[in-house]
Amino acid sequence: MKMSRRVLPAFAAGALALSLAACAESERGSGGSTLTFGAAGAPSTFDPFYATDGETFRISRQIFDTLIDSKPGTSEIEPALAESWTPDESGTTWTFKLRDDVTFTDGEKFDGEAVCANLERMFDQNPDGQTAGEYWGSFFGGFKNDAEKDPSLYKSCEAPDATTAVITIDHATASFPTMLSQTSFSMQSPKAMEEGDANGIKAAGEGFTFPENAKNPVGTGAFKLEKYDEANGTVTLARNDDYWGELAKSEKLVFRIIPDESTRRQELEAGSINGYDLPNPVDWNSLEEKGNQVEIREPFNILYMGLNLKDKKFHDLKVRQAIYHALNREELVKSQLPEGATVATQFMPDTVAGYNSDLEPYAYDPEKSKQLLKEAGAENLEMTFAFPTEVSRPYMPDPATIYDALRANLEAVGITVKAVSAPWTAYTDNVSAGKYDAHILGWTGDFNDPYNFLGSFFTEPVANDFKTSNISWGKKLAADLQAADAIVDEDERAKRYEEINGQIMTEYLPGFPISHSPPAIVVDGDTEGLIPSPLTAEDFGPVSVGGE
Amino acid sequence: MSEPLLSVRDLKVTFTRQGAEPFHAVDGVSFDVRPGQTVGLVGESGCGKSVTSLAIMGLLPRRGNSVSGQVMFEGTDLLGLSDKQMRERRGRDLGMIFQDPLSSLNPVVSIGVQVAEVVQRHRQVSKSVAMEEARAMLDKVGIPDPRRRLREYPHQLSGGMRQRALIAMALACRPRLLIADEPTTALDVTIQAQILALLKDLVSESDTALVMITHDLGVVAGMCDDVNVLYGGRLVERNMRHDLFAAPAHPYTNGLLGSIPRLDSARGEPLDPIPGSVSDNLPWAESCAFAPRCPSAAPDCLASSPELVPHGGGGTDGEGALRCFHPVVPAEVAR
Amino acid sequence: MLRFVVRRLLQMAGVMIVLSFLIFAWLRSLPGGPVSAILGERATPATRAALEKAFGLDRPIWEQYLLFLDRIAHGNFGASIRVQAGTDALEIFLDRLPGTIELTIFALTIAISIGIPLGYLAARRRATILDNVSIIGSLVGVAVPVFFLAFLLKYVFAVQLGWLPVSGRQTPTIDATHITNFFILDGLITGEYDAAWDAFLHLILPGLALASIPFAIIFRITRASVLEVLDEDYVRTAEAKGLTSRVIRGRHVLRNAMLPVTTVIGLQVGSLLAGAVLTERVFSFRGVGDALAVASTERDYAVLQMLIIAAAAVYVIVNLLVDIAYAIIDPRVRTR
Amino acid sequence: MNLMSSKKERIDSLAASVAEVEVAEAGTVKDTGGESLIAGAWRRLRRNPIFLIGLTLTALFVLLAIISPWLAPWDPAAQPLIDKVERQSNPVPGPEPGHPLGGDNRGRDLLSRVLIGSQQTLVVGVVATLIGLSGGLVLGTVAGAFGGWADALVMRVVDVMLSIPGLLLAFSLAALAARPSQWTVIIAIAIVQIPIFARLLRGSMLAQRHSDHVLAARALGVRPSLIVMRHMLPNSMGPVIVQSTLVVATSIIDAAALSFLGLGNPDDRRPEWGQMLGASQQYLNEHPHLAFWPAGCIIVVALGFTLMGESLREALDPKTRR
Repeated sequence: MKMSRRVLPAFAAGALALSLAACAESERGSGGSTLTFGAAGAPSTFDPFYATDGETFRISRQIFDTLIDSKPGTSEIEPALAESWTPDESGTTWTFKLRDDVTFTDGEKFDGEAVCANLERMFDQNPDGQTAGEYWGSFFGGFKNDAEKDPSLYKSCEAPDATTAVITIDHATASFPTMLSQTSFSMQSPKAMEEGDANGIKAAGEGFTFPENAKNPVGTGAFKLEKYDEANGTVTLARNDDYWGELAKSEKLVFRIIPDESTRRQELEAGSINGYDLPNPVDWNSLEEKGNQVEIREPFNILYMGLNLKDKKFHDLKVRQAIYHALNREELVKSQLPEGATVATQFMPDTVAGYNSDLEPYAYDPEKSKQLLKEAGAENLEMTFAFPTEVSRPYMPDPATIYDALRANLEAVGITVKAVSAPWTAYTDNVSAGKYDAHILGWTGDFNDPYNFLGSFFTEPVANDFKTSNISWGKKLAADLQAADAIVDEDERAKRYEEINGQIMTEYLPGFPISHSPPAIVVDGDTEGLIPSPLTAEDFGPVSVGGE
Repeated sequence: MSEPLLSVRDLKVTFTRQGAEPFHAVDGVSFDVRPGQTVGLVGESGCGKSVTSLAIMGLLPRRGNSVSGQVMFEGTDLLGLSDKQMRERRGRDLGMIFQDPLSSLNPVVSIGVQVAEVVQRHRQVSKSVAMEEARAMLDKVGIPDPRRRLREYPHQLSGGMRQRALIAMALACRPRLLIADEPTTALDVTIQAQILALLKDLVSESDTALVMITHDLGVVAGMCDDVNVLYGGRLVERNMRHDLFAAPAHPYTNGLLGSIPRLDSARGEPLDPIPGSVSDNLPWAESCAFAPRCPSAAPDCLASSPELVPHGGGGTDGEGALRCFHPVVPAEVAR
Repeated sequence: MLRFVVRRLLQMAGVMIVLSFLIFAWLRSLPGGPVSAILGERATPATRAALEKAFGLDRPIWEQYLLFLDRIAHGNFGASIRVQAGTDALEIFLDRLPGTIELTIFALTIAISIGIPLGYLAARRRATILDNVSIIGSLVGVAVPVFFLAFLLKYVFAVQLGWLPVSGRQTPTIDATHITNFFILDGLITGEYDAAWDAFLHLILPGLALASIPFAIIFRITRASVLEVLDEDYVRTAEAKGLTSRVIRGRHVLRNAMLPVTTVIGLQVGSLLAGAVLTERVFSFRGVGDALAVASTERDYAVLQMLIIAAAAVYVIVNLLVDIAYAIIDPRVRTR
Repeated sequence: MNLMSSKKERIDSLAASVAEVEVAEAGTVKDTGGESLIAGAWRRLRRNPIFLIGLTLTALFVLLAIISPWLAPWDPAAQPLIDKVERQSNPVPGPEPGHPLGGDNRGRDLLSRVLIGSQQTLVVGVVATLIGLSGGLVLGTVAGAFGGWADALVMRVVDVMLSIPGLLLAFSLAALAARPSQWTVIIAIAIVQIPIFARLLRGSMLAQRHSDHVLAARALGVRPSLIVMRHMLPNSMGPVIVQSTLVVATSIIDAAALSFLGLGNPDDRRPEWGQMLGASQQYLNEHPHLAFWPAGCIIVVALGFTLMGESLREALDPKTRR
C-alpha cells in the first residue's frame, strides 16, 4: 500500500536531518562580518517620519542621520549633520551650519536646500499624513494646510548657501532645536522623496498605505537598506562605504524579527543572533553567566500610579498622601524591578534638567497612611485600580507583579481595591477615557527636556490622564508648565522646573511616582563597541562581531 | 470407486472465548468427497456446517479457536499446510462461494479486477490476459454484455448478477473442489433456481466436486449425490440422497423433511416443525444433544452419547451412517 | 458532479459573506482598537479623534461595512498597522501563506505516513501490547497542549542539543533568493540546495509539534475503519481467492478503509490552521498563524478579519476538494 | 486543534453508529451474545485496560479537586515567599521547608497553587462542556426532532460556526471580551462546542426519526414532544456522553492555549492550570518547572478523560465490537 511505503523515506529523512543538522548548525552565526540583531517586531515603515515605534526607529537610525544627535551613551545632544546652531536673541530664528562632506547614498549632495526640502516636506502633509506624522504633531503642532486650526511651531526654512540652513519657529521653546534629534526628523534624500512621492500616504481601512519612498529609504547613514524579506522576517542593511563618519565595522547588519521574547534569548544562545533589546530582567544574570554582555542603560523613564481626579474622593490631599505613604516602593523596587532601578521622588528621572534633588521619597508608613485616611474621613476608601496585560514596558517589565505589590500595600491600610485589567491597547484607551479610579502607567523620555515628561502628563488639563481640570490647581499647573517651557535661558528654566516639581510633589500630588527602571540591551560575548543609550538610541556602526 | 478428492477425518473446531468456556462448534466430523461428486452438508444454522467449510478452506480467524483432525485433499493434509502454502491452493484447487453476494464483493473494486485478480494470482499471466479470461468467465456464468460489466462495480449489479460474478471468481481457475455456503439463501426464489441450475451445469461440465452447504433440503434434493446431516457440531446421519429422502433414519432428518412445505400435501394438513431451537442442545459428551427436541427421545438418550454407526444402503463412499438410539421406523416418516 | 461542486461553492460564498460581516462587526466591538494600538501612551483625545476620522471609525458600523465591501471590490482589503504596517491584508496573507502551506503539508505528511501504517498494524494486532501502547501514545499526543509540545521540542532539540534551528523559516545569513516564497521549492529551483536544506531543517520541529494531533486522529480513524473492513465478507472472499496478503491489504482492506480516513484528513486542515497559530508563535515561524497571533494581540483589524475569513475559506475549499477526492475513490458516490 | 471539533462527518458517523446501538438498546435488536447492549459494553469495558486507566485518572482528578483545600498548605493567593523574590537574582524562589515545590514569581506557594488549580481546571472543563452541551441540545433537538425549515435554518447557523476552525473561533471570541475573566475563557471555549453537540444530536435523532420504535410510538399517536423527550432524547445520550467526556479534555487544553496567547483570565488569585502554564512563559528558560507542573497535570487529566471517552466510544460502537 502506498502510504506504508512512504513511511521509510519519512523516517530516513528525519534521521538524515538530525545527522546533518550538526553541519547546518556550524555554518550558522558565521557569514563574514554580519551583525544579526533580534528585533521584537517588524518595522512599520522605512520612512521614520510616519513612525512611532522603537523597532522602526532602531532601523531608521542606522540608515538616516539627523541634524542634531544625542551623544552616545547620554541624553545630551551633540552636532551631527549640523556642525553648529545659533539662535537670535528672541530664540525664534535658528541658523544651522551644516557639514559639507555629506552625500546621500543615491549620490545626492546634502546641503541647506536638502534640509529645507525635508522640513517643508514634513510640514506639508495631506490629512492622512497629518495623523500619521505623529512626532511632528506632538513636537511642532500643526501642519501647513491647517496652520490656523492648530498653530505650528515651524514657520519657515531658507538656505542662503550650501552649508547653511535658517529655520524660523513661532515661539521660543526649550525643546527646539533638541527635538531635531528625533529620528522622525531624519534627513532624507530630496531626489528620492521626489521620485518616491514621499507624501503620498493614504488611509486604507484602519491603516495607512505608504508611498514608494517608505519602501526604499535613502539617507546619509552608516548603513543602507539592502532588502526586506517579509516572508522570512529579516531586514538586511549593507554598509555605506562612503559614509561621512567612521565606517561601520560590519559589512552587513541583519535584523531578524522574533516576536517571542524567550525565543530571542534562545536564538542568542544558539548563536544565530548577536544580540537583542530589552532582555527580560529575569534572564539578566543567567545571560551574563553564559558569557553574554547585558548592557544596562541609564533609566530615562518613570513609572507612576495615576489617579483619576474627576472623582471627588481623591480631592482631599490627605487621601492622596495616605495612598502614597501606603506604598512600599523600596520593597517593590528591590523585589520586582531589575538592578539599577531606583525609587522615584518626582515625575522625571534625575538625568533631566530641572530635576529637584531636594525632594525626599515619601516614606513607607502604613500607620501614618491609616492615620491620614482617618483624618480625611476616608477609612473605607474604595477604588478600581487597573493594570495592563499582554505588555512589557521598559519602566514596567511585568505589570501584573508590580500591580500585585501595590494592591497588597493598599489593602494593607484598609483600602478596598477592585482589581481591573485590560489588554494594553484597550487599557490606554480606558485610562484616557477615565474609566479607572487609579492605574499604573509610565513614560520613556524622547530627549533631555523636562517638558517632554511633565508636559505630557499635566498640560491639556481636560484631556490628560490625571483629569487635573477637575481640581483647583489643575489649570494653573498646566499654565506654569507652558510658561516654563518658553523660558529661553537654560539655567533659569531649570530652576523653574525644580520649583514646579517641588509643588507637584508637595502641594498637588496628582499621582504617585513609583520608580525609574533601566532598560537593558544584550549582545553576545565577542560583540564589541555597543554603547547603550538611555534613549535606547544605539548606533550599530561602531559595533563589531566576532572581535574582528 | 475412485479415491476421495477430499476426505475430512474427525474434524474438531473449538472456539475459546475469554471468559466463556470453550465451545465445540465442530465436534469430530468426517466425510468424503469424490471427484465430480456433489455432497451436501445440511443442518440448522449453528450446526457447524459453515465452520466446517471455513475450516477446510483455512479461513477461520487466527485467534480464538483451535482446529484438530485431518482434511486430506489429494493426499495432503490441508490443516498441516502453512498459511502461504494454503494461499497457493485457495482459489486454485479449492474455490468458495458465500451467502450474501453484495457484502461478499468489494464495493470499490470493479468486477473485472475482482475476477481477474484470481487468474493473475494463480496462473502467472499478464493483466490483459487475466482480464480477457475474466470476461470469458462472466460470459460463462451467464452475465450479459460481460465486456461492459467488467468495468462496473458491485452496486451496479442485481443480486443474481452479483452471485454469478462470485461464482465466476470461484471457478475462474477451475478448482477441483468448490464449496458453496448457502449460495442462494440471500436471493429471490426465481433467481435461486437459476443459480442452482448454473452451479449444476458448471460443476458437471468442468467435473468439479461441490460441497453444498445449506439448511434447505429442497436445494439438496435438487443437486446432491450424498447428504451429510449435521446437528450440534456432529454428523447425525449420512446417506445417498434418495435413500435419505425415502427413509430418513434420524428423527432430526425426519424433522427437517417434515418442515418443508410440500405441494402434494393435503390442504389444511399441518406442517410439523421441529420444536425448540439449537439453544436447547445438551452436550454431546454424556447424552444425545438432540434429545430435548426429539419426538422419540427416551431416558437412555439422556444417559449416554450415541455413536455413529453404519446404517442402511449407505452412500457412494461405502455405507451410510447414523447416530441415534431410536431411529425413525418407516411408518413414522414425515409426510 | 459539476453541479455538486458549483452548489458547494455558492454555499461557501454565502457562508463567507455572513462570516465577513460577523467578524467585521465584532472586531469593531473590541475594546482598544487600531487607534490606541498605534498611539499607545501618546494617545490624546485630539490625536485619537483625528485617526478615527482618517479611518472612518467615527461612522456607523453598517456604513463602515459597506465601505469595507466597496474597498474589497476594489481589491483593497485594508492596510495592516502592526503585522506589516502599510501592506494590504490580502498581500500579507499571500506573503505568509506559502510558509504555512509548507509547514502544514510537512506536518500532514508526517501524520499520514506514520498514522496510517500504525493504525493498520494496531487494527491487525487488535488488543495486543502494540495496539494499546499506540492508542495511549496517540492519545497522549492529543492530551499535550500543542504549544507546550512545541516548546519541549524546541528546548530539547534546538536549545539543549543544538541539532536543529531554534526558530524562523530560514537562516538569514544564507541569503537565499526567494521566488515563490516556498523556500524549499525556491532552493530547488534556484539550485541553492543548502538554502532548501536549511529551510527544511527549520520545518522539522514545528512540523513535528503540529503533526501530533492530526497524527493521533488519523491513526485512530485508520485503526477503527480497518477493524471494520477486516470484518467485511469481501475480505473473506479475497482470502478465499488465495490472494497474497499484499494484494488483500492494499486492494481490499486499505482501499476501503481509506474512505473515512480521507474525510478526516480534510477535516484536519482546520485544526492544523489553529495549531499553526500556536506552533508558529512558539517557533517565530513567519506564517499565517504567526500573523494571526500578532494581529489579534495587537488589534490589527484589517489583517485579523482577512486571515479569519481566509482561514474559513481555505477550510471550506479543502473539504470541498476532499469530497471530490472521495467521490473519485468511492465508485458508489461517483457512478450514482 | 481540539480532538473532535468541527469534524462534521466524524461527528455524524459517531451519532449514526451509536444511534444504531441505542435503537438496539430500545429493544428492537439484540447483540449476538443475546445480552443487553449496555451490559455488553460494560462487560467489555471492565476488561479494557485503557478504559480503566482513564477512569482512574479522572476519578483521582475529581477527588483532588474536591479535597485540595484541605491538602493545600497555603492560600494560593498568599505570598509567603514574597521576601525571597528578587526579580533579577532570584525571581522564582526555590524549594524550602514548608514549600516543597518552592514558589512562583510572585512568592506564592507553588504546591498549593497546583493543588488548588485542580478546582478551577475542573470548573473550566465541566462548565464549558455543560454550556456547549445545553446549547447544542437546544439547537440539535429543534433541528433533529422537527426537521424541515427548522432543521435547515439551525444547520446553516451550525455550518457557519463550523466553517471557522474551532480553536480559531475560541481565540477570536476570547479576544472579543472587554474584561477577560474566567468566564470569558469558559464561554469562548463552550461556544465552539455548541455546533458540534448540535450536529451530534441532530444526527442521532434523524437516525431515529425513521427507526422502528419511534415510528411505532408515532403510530400509537404519542405526542411529538413526548416522542422527543421520552424516546429520541434518551436514546441519543450515548454519543452525547462520549462526546462530553472528550470535550472536557479539549476544553482544559484549549483554556491553556488561550492563556498562552494572552487571552486568558488575568486574575490568578484562584489559579487554573492552563492559566499557570500560560503565565510561566517568560520563565521557561530558567525555571521550566513553573511550566512542567501545571503542564503535567493538564496532560494527565486530559489523557484521563480522552482515554475514557475513546474506550466508551469503542464499547458503544457496534461496528468495532467483537
